[in-house]
Amino acid sequence: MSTPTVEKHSAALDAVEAGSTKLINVTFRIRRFNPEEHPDPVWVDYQLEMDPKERVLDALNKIKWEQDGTLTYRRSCAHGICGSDAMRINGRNRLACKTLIKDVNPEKPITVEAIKGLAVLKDLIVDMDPFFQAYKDVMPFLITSGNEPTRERLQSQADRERFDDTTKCILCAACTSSCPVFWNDGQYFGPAAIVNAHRFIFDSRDEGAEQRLEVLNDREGVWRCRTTFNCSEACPRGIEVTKAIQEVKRALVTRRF
Amino acid sequence: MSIETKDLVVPSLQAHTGQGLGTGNPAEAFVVEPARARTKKTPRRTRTNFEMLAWLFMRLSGVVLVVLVLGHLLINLMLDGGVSKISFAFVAGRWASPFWQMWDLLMLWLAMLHGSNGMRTVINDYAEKDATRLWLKGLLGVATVFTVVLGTLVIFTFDPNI
Amino acid sequence: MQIHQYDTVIVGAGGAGMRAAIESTQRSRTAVLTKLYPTRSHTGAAQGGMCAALANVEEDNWEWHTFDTVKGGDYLVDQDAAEIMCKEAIDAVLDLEKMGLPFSRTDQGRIDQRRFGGHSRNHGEAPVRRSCYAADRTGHMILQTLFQNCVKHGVEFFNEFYVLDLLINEGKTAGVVAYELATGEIHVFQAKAVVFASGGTGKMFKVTSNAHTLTGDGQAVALRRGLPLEDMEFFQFHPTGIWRMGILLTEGARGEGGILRNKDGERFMERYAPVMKDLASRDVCSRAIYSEIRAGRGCGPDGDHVYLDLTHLPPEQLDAKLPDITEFARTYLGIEPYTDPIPIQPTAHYAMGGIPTNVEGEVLSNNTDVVPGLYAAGEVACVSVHGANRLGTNSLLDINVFGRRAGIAAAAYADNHDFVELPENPGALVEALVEGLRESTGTESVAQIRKELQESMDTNVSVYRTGKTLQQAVEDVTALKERFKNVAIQDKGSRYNTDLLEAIELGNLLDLAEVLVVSALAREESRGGHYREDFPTRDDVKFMQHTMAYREVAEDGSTSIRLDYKPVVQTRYQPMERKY
Amino acid sequence: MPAGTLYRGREGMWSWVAHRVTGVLIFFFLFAHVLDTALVRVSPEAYDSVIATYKVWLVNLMEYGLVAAILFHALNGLRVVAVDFWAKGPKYQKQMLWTVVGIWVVLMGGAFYPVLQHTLRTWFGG
Ligand SMILES: Cc1cc2nc3c(=O)[nH]c(=O)nc-3n(C[C@H](O)[C@H](O)[C@H](O)COP(=O)(O)OP(=O)(O)OC[C@H]3O[C@@H](n4cnc5c(N)ncnc54)[C@H](O)[C@@H]3O)c2cc1C
Ligand code: HEM
Ligand code: SF4
Ligand code: F3S
Ligand code: FES
Repeated sequence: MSTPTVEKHSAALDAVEAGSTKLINVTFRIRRFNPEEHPDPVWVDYQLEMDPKERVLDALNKIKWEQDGTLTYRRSCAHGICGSDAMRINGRNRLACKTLIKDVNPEKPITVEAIKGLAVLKDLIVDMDPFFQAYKDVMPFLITSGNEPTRERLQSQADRERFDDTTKCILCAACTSSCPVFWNDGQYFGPAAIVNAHRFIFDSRDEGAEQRLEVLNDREGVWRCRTTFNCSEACPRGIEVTKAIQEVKRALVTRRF
Repeated sequence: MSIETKDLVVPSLQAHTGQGLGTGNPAEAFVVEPARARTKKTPRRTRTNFEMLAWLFMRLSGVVLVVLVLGHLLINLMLDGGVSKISFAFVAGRWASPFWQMWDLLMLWLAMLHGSNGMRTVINDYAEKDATRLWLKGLLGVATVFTVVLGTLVIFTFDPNI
Repeated sequence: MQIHQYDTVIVGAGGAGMRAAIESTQRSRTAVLTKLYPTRSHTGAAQGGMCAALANVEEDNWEWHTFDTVKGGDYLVDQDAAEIMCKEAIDAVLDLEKMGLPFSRTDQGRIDQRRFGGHSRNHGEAPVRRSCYAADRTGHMILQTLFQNCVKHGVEFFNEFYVLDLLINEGKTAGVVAYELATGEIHVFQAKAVVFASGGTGKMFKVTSNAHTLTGDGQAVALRRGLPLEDMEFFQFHPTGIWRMGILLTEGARGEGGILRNKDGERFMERYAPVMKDLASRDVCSRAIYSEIRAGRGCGPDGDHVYLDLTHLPPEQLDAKLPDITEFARTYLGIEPYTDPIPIQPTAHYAMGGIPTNVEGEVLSNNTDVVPGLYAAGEVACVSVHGANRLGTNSLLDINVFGRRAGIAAAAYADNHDFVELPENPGALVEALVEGLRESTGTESVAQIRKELQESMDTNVSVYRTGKTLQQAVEDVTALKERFKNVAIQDKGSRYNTDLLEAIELGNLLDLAEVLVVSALAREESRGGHYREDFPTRDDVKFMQHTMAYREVAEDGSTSIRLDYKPVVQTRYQPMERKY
Repeated sequence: MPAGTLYRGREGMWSWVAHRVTGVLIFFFLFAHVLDTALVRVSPEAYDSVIATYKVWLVNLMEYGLVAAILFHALNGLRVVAVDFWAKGPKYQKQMLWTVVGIWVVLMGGAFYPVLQHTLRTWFGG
């Protein structure tokens, strides 16, 4: 077993290990907003030296720590699993911690602004309450009836696979705040809420699908979606959001799930 | 929206002193707020399938319209010299046949309903105030009924010998 | 300043906090204060799994699990607590399943289980499949499922509230003081019972798997209020963090068959742990990796890392079982784990120590007495089920078992007791802290001090320690603490002032780093996660006991750390030499 | 307030924008078209005189635009239906969009002469 197998080094691995430390000059153009100071948002440019393989979040940290401590944003895990730092980078929703500088064209100023459709409270921080309200409104928890079994409920691998994609959601709101319908109508449930409804509607153990579908049959429910696919493009977890929405729509039409 | 973006780009290290505007706590007064945010009271269940039926209708009518509209365009605008041939006589000739009468009638109804339901969506999206939305939809409704009724009357009461 | 009243207040909405909240909300009026939106908690980063002797795929029982836990913890584990945890593990997993957690399944539709480091059959004979998992997103699923159930039970959350002080009046818990991030307002929460569940302290290290927000606030608050911290010198370094970044690659990767290799391609773990090989416990693997690096067998131009090799595993298996970590390698390193080995190095991961509690989650104020109404659970606490080294998967277990217990116990306590009067001027300490920083005209920068702290900790207090490096660390931390007094912040506003909070968090890290290094310096032996090159063997005669560190304030206001020791509870298992 | 940057949506978003714009355009045209056709109830002369404006080159050109709009709306509408009802639809939405654009270009090329023949003839004889 202990025969060497790691001779085959790819160029990619070599490049990583060589640890190129060639720094480049980048400009970050950040849309700042602090109502304690000024009633309007302003764009502020920051110049810094970065390794292009670093994350946009690293750049924001560098700005905050070395240039301007007042820059404000949310972050926690720094590797794309907590969902804190969805923001609009070069015009598209992404997680700052999952976006490498080299992938967003550092030749030109990189624009960073808050996600759209939720009230901006300060700099890149938005009010998440309406977002979580929509989530809560789809009853995102297992609904069952009858006595609990003593052991686990059985579920075949195929049944488990049915809703695997939508269990990955980290509630980052990148999808909902990329949706053109949501920008104009914040009462629309939005893709994230539908994704989380999908996660339960198609769970073989759940018995609340009817109720949830009824909720989404609402005027601001799933019929509001215009299949613009921005949500699917934006999802940092690679969830096929639009597909999930279509499945919910079809389940509503056919009442089969 | 009127201010030039460029003018407000300020060099880093300058603007933000954190001192505030000196008006107590102005924070509440200014937020970049979207219209119509969801609140705890938002879900007003409609409990009807109206939206679903409208959605289905859009798709069904769309598919049927492909045949009707494209057929219509083909005949009226492309075949036989295109638009130059169209005249009262041409219309009279067409509507002499119940087939073309039905064709145009169906097309009228489907297209109008499809179109006005589509417009309803557009209004729902862009009209932010409840009152505006109500007015626009009212207007849309009147226009739709008027058009459909007028069109239907025209097709049925058409008199080639006027 | 606002004053609120709740029967039970829970600090933290990670796995432990929310598990407690689900229980206590059903029994008492509960508020959960959390500095992050609940789903942002770092429990969501956990990948590998949660062990329980379900015996769904092969023979197993909770007694073997207990043995592995005790042995994994290098016999510093309180065995009564470990027994409870391993016994209740089975129900803990089943409870989660009933709450809706989407576990990966076996062919028969049962919860699937896989191998994990240090978990063995029949007292160390061979690796056993004990870890229940949901691909490599177990923590994510636990966090989501618990949050979903909190929504179901209508748990009251106060999001983005930083708890900065604990109120104790006449020896009894009176409440907590919190800072509201959105407004800068200070809130006093009067409570009959308080549960601390505020997570770990990994950010005192540079290369760490921990989130930016894991700054040990709970531990620091307790310490400042005169409570002891137990076993803080034991910090776990996970063998497989992405090189230089520290992002974790789960042990489940090795559970699925992944192999550690040095620059010659050798599976070096065979030399260090002939039976368990790559699945030896974490401290053993981390030391082995550094031994290889020191012996010049590290990979890369600087020879400062080794490889986690998954290339022999079928791509379908990687996609099904390890989708997230393979994506991390692609995103952050730009390499393809199907064909390339992944450069890794040990990464600071988990604090075994914390606020001492008994098995009901009650916080101890010394070796024997509890603080009435005060509870702790999760990584912030030290029960101690992890001893000197936590086994993989046992933390997700810990937060569920002891989170639940603490929630029930706290609600029961609240039911039987009255509010304790608030001390006079309850917000004073926090106000002074906040105002002091806001008004400071100092010259030191938070980021600079934090960077130096992290660098010193990485060089001096890592996997290998000696008296000399620890002494150096003590000096560094003391100097940094002194400089911290002169720190200034740029943001003076009250709305979302994260600049201010980062400074407060750094203060917490400094306090805890001091406890850690002082405790480590005094422990002149090697045990589990604490390895002293100058004392390379375990010394059961002198050190088979828990460290209890107290912060003492001298009359002139200066502080120091006083160490005491607490005996280990041993029931069934006598200490043996630890071999894997 | 300085505007935020435009959201850089991709194919899906822009095709929806186009679908919406064309839909609204067609709706207004249809409205007008029913009104003008209603003139057949008034008198043949009134009708013919209005129809004559359709034969002005500029209007004829706009007709070509209308055909373009309807064709795009119709084809993309079919794509939307496919996205909705075909399980693999969302996955192939981009390919379907490019197919729609392809067919549209071909058809518009094909319709160039037939639709504009009136204008072309008045301009170039024939
Ligand atoms: C990358 C990674 C992978 C892991 N994988 C595994 C694994 O596979 N198996 C396993 O068993 N264990 C694993 N662990 C360990 C385990 O996940 C953690 O120890 C455990 O999740 C800690 O849970 P917790 O509830 O105590 O804290 P956390 O989940 O960290 O939550 C802390 C909570 O406290 C709140 N908080 C903190 N400070 C304050 C304050 N001052 N005021 C108010 N609220 C505050 C935060 O907002 C947060 O809600 C892993 C850890 C990491 C880092
Ligand atoms: C020719 C065949 C047609 C097809 C296949 C078709 C198809 C569709 C479909 C599927 C939709 C729904 C889009 C969605 O829900 O996102 C739609 C929307 C719409 N259609 Fe049509 N349609 C056709 C003709 C027409 C006509 C003739 C009109 C004008 C009267 C029209 C006006 C509209 C409008 C205004 C919308 C709403 C657009 C929006 O909400 O973005 N369509 N069409
Ligand atoms: S579906 Fe994707 S984009 Fe939307 S909230 Fe969930 S993880 Fe974020
Ligand atoms: S972006 Fe919006 S319109 Fe539908 S496909 Fe996604 S929810
Ligand atoms: S910081 Fe957690 S997702 Fe980016």
